[in-house]
Amino acid sequence: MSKVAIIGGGITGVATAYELAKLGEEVILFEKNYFGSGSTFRCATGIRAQFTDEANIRLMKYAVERWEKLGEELGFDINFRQTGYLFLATSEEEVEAFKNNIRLQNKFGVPTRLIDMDEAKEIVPILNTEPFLAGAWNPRDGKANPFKTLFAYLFRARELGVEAREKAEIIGFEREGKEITAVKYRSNGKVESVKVDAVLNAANAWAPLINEMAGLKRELVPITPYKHQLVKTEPLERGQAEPLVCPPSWNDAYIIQDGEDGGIICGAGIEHRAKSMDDYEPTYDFLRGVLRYATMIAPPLRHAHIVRQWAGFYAKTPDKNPAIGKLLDNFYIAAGFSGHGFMMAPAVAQAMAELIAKGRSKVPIDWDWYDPYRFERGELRSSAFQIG
Amino acid sequence: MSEVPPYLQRGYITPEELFGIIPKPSEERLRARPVAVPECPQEIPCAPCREVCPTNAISMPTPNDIPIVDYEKCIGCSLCVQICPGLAFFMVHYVGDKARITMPHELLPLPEKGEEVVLLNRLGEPVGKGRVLTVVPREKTKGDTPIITVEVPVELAWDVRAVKVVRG
Amino acid sequence: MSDGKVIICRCNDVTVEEIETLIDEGVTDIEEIKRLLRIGMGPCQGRTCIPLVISILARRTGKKPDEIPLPRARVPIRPVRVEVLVGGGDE
Amino acid sequence: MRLNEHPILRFKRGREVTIYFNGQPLKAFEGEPIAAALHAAGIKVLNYSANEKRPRGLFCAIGKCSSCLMIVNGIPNVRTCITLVEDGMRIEPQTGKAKLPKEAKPPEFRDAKAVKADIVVIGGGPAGLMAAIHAADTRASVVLLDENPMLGGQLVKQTHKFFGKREQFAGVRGVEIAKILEEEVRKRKNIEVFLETSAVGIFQEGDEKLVIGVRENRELIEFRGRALVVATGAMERMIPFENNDLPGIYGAGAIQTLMNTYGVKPGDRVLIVGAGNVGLILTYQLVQAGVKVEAIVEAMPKVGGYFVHAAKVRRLGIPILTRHTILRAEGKERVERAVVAQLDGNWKPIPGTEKVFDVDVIALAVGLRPSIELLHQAGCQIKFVPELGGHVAVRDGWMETTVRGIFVAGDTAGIEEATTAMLEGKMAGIAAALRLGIAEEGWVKEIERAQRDLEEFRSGPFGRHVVEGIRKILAGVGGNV
Repeated sequence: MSKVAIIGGGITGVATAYELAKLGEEVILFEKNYFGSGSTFRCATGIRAQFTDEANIRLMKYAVERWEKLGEELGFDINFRQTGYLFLATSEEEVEAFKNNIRLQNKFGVPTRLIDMDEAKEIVPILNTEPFLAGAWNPRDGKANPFKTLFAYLFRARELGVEAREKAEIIGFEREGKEITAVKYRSNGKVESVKVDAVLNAANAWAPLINEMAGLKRELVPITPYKHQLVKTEPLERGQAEPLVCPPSWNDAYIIQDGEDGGIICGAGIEHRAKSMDDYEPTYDFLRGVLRYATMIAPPLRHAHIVRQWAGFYAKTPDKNPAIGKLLDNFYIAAGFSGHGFMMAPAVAQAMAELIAKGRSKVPIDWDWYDPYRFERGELRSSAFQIG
Repeated sequence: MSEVPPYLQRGYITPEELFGIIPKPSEERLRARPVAVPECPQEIPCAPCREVCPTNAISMPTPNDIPIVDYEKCIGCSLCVQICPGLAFFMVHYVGDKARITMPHELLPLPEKGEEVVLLNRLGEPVGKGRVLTVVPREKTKGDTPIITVEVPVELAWDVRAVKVVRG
Repeated sequence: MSDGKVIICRCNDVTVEEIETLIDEGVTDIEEIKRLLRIGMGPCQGRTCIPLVISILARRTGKKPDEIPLPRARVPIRPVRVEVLVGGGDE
Repeated sequence: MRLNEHPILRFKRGREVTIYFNGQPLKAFEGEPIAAALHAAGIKVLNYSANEKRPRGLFCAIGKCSSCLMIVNGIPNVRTCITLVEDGMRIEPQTGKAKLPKEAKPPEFRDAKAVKADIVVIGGGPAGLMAAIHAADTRASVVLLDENPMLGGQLVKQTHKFFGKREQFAGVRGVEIAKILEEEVRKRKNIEVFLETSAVGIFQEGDEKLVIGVRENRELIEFRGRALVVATGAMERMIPFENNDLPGIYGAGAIQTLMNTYGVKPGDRVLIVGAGNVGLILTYQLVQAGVKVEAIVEAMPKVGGYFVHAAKVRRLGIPILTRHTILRAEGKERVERAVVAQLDGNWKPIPGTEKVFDVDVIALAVGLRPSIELLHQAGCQIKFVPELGGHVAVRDGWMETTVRGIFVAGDTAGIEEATTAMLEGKMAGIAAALRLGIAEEGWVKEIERAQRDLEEFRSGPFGRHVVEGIRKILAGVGGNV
């Protein structure tokens, strides 16, 4: 048994802590603020296998299979619902592109299909069918409650012996050659140190700062925080816009009904480079811009009330694919999820835990694709299909 | 905090408590002409009575001090009764075996001159009946508060502080 | 409904017992309590319930109320109809 | 039940219109909110809650809680306490979460109306009005916005006369002070007033502050100013007790709104919880409106408000039960009874001391807390100071918050009195104009005068805790301490 330190109490860190503990490892988890406070609790809740490249499709297909059984496994209602993702095409060219994506997704067992607008309207009763020609529909995509999911992992991890610490901030490492030997952190104003056998950097947007503390260059894994915002309506009766509905050609705008209280969440690709690591200030242009799109997607939304607007980071890499793998002999990274950390977590956590504990994984993950050294080598992947 | 005075526990003050805090007008003074008696034992930031008094009979070094009336200077004009925001000023005048109590009355109906009304003590208990001698309606007062003067048995002079109009 | 419930959050019908149970289970960060019970996330935006949650939390954990940070107030600070924000109020 | 006679107030009602509740026609008057019209017709259950379908009625009456949501003309989640009646309106109670209509036309995207001024004052209560008046007197251009259909804030509901000194309107009724200040505002050509206008967010745009306003719930307005005065008042506290969400349980301010603004009786028999000034004044106002108050319960061992307010209600026969608390409300769809009990030295109810009051209204007057949401959202540093009513914005001696150019005044800065709110408003208005370089240096003297007046007002036992609270808030703040 070895001792693994995980840095970052978001979904990736907490889920990996659980997976490592399941494999019998000793785990200490550090979160500088409160659990989920970075990006997890700010996310739009969606989970999809509708990607446009093989690596992400296969990883997410596996993730969805884990999601389907996750609540049962963790013994906690995480409110995972397979309410689908519905992408909408506004031109013939887009319909063709959808068809190509669907073929690729089908090839790897993802049951996406092209649907007409009558069927789309049945699925989303408040949909405006007029501007759209067809939809790409995968009923196995879905959503889950990020708060409950994180806590489900956390509670089980603690039962399995994980020491999960909030308000504990990493301030440095002790390193010998290509190995990290100890982690230094500050908690309750006191600086402490713990000897470790391995370290996982799961700090997502903050990961470059952690890499730097480990003696690596900040730019080695270039992750840039982009401020993405959401607005949400008051709680509404379920069943009005359950799937994530997105016409990608409308600036990646989307709506999705919160699986918990039924409020409709609205997002769009109106993004701002974060001015600092605590730049969560919502912007007025987004508030108006996103609702302009949202009411074109679902005009009855005009009668709902907005109760909140918030921002979170897309921790973006240059190719919008995460960096997952080994950086030093015992220093690992799973970060830079570019908006997909929540949906990927069950698969990535398992893969990462198995890599750390056993050196290999059963998860169908393409390690080369996500190689954290690819940026340094200049081998960017095709951009992961990203919305919002 | 120091001990809570009983009047703050109950919400009303007894004459004994009141005259432990302010002096009581002499019998002679009470018979001479109406005299203003404030039932304002607590230091609150309030000063209109002092500001309105035409004879400077009310001493109150700062608005947070309690009003002390110089009964000799008081001419019984009732302006303090009319202006007091706390409705805490009353005038008392002994006339024979009766006492005339002047008090604010901000409720409907306003009694009429000569009307017999139920007399209420500081707990709102009926303690007898009395006749209304004068009524100054809201429009005619200097303080936007209607005031009335009722005649009560002299032994109730320090009990009656409100009236109830009962009609039909 | 006269069933003896003590309601802290009217928007989501959260009772004092539910909050105390969660605190006793070890969830003591107001941000976490808020998200797990959805307190303060309804149409009143936490105006009524958050001060109550802070006092329950303080009592239950021995923290001082000033050690419990107030969850961030968000735009819009009162619910606004979508069509108003878009700009076309008249249908 | 509508009030027609009142010893102090005269109710001016608008044109009579007809509204439909569940298809049944009801009489209403233009200018009154839906919930007030329904109350006048005896309808108190306005919806059934989102999850548990518990009956709910009016609670805050100022659009801040979620207790009065109804379906109006087919549109769900309408706050009926602030939405005015219109002839022919169809109103239905909402049960659980609402469904949007299936079809609608997409709204047109339009630019918002833009309004610019040197200083934007948010809130037209005593603090905001004084801020606007004084800022205008320094020659600043001022925009004043308020959510309500009339200026004056809580003053318009106050039938009692104010304390303090004559030059601070002592001896004048709240309703009258509101009229005087409104007249002063209307006289000044450099003050532009926007009523029924909510400020819903503040964004920094370069040197300017953008205040997002919503007028009459239907029009977006962008207010831009170089300085802001936030005087958004306070909100009522709630307390936990069994069935504390039953219709018929109101915040004290809600009853004042119903009764004194719209001339609608809240019910017939009332229990008041809290013997602070708000509870005592409300009790007296209920009696003035001809409503029977059964008792006032107060958990503390003494009356918290001014003794003279207590004496006023005691001599009308209303008991004040100190060291008592409410245990529960009872009733099927609305309050039918209230059960209270005596408290021991550790604030625990003493078994066997329960008393039952047959009441249809329970009024909660258990304190106020500053409405700081806008300031918090705008990024002002917030601190918990119990002496000031809870969370307040950190500010300096000239009422400027930690965000340069955002000033605060009145209850928003700390729960106190209308008199102090007016003085703070005056300071904030002048200080904002000084900050912008509009006011001349001579105006500093006026700020200093207001500071002296405040000091004098707060020098008694009632002001002591406020002074202590302000000391805490000023600690560590630079600038004009």
